[in-house]
Amino acid sequence: MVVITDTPIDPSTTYGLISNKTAGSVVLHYAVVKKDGGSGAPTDSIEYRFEEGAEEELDAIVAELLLKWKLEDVLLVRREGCLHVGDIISLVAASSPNSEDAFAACRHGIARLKKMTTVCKRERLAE
Amino acid sequence: MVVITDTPIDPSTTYGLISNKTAGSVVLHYAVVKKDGGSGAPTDSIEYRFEEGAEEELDAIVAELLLKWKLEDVLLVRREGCLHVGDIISLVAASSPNSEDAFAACRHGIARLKKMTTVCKRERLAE
Amino acid sequence: MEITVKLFAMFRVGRFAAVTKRYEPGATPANITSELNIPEKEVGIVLVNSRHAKLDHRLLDGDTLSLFPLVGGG
Amino acid sequence: MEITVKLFAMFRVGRFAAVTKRYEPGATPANITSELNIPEKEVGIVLVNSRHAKLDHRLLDGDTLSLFPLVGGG
Repeated sequence: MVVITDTPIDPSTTYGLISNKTAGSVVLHYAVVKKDGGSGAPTDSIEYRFEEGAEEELDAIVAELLLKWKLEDVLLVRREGCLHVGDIISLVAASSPNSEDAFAACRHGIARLKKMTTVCKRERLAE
Repeated sequence: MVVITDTPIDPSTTYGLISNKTAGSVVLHYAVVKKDGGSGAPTDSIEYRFEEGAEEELDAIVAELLLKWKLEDVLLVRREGCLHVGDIISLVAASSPNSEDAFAACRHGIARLKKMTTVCKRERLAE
Repeated sequence: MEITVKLFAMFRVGRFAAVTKRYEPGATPANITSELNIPEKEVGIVLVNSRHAKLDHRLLDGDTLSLFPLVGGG
Repeated sequence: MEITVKLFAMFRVGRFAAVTKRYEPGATPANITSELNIPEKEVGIVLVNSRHAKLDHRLLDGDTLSLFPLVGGG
């Protein structure tokens, strides 16, 4: 499943979105805006905008993970809009009969989200 | 934080239990009872009982993870009692400024939970 | 019923990227790949509304079907 | 206020595994390690109620303090 949302990602509902009828392992990774984004000055906010084709790009990532690893389900959620420190940027989740596959897929999913071509990211530093 | 509970682990509340003031990554792993536990016949239920010292053993695992990786927080939750297919057995969660550390700690935490000496596990196969 | 079909990678060659079309009630991804002359063994991943599905999945009105080849899924 | 102090691994040698004791309000893990003759540089991890804490953490009545050495944390 793939979601692009302009409302805050609510971690209380995410587990229920991943199917796990056969899976023994469910791995979730939340990326969160942190104060020190690595650019020297503290982060005030980050704005994410998605272009046309973003859902297709997310679908293609889901398909890539399903092809490469033994998974029951994959969930990709991305937040659009202006995010502040502590806000959830994205969620990558995978369910699998093996924790190894769930972890590997989840890590690869994060790497793929970072390389998306249909997202525009603008960081504002605190003064 | 460390929890041993005889009530179902509720995934809607877990994210809030992990502190992430400085963390950019929060990784959660749920272990779930699956139908095919690998013993040939389908699983009906698994019973988990914890002996005295189980909380100390979990504390020691938390300390081990905090020593080995750069983490802000670790959460270990284990369910006690008779669990059926689809029930959550355990949760290992870690928050870190780096997703690498959060993933590595989470994986090591799972391996350590499996080797706990203060837990008694009894599987019942379906007829 | 109306189904949106999205093709990815080499499946687009000589076909289309996305199209919305009427299908008979009860149509499956297998029916649609067959109509599109896509051999089943070339189908890598089937997504229905971005969720993992099988070729015999019963599609519903308004569903989006995405088809990815075995190689070069992106 | 009452604090339960748990020591792990080599910290137990010549001391104890767990003890519940009265401390002055506002006591910190640093005060307690000092009282127990544990050098701060030997302290690997401090947990208060199973949560990561620092040596200057202000303890509260009923807290459990767990102290792990730098080496052999288990």
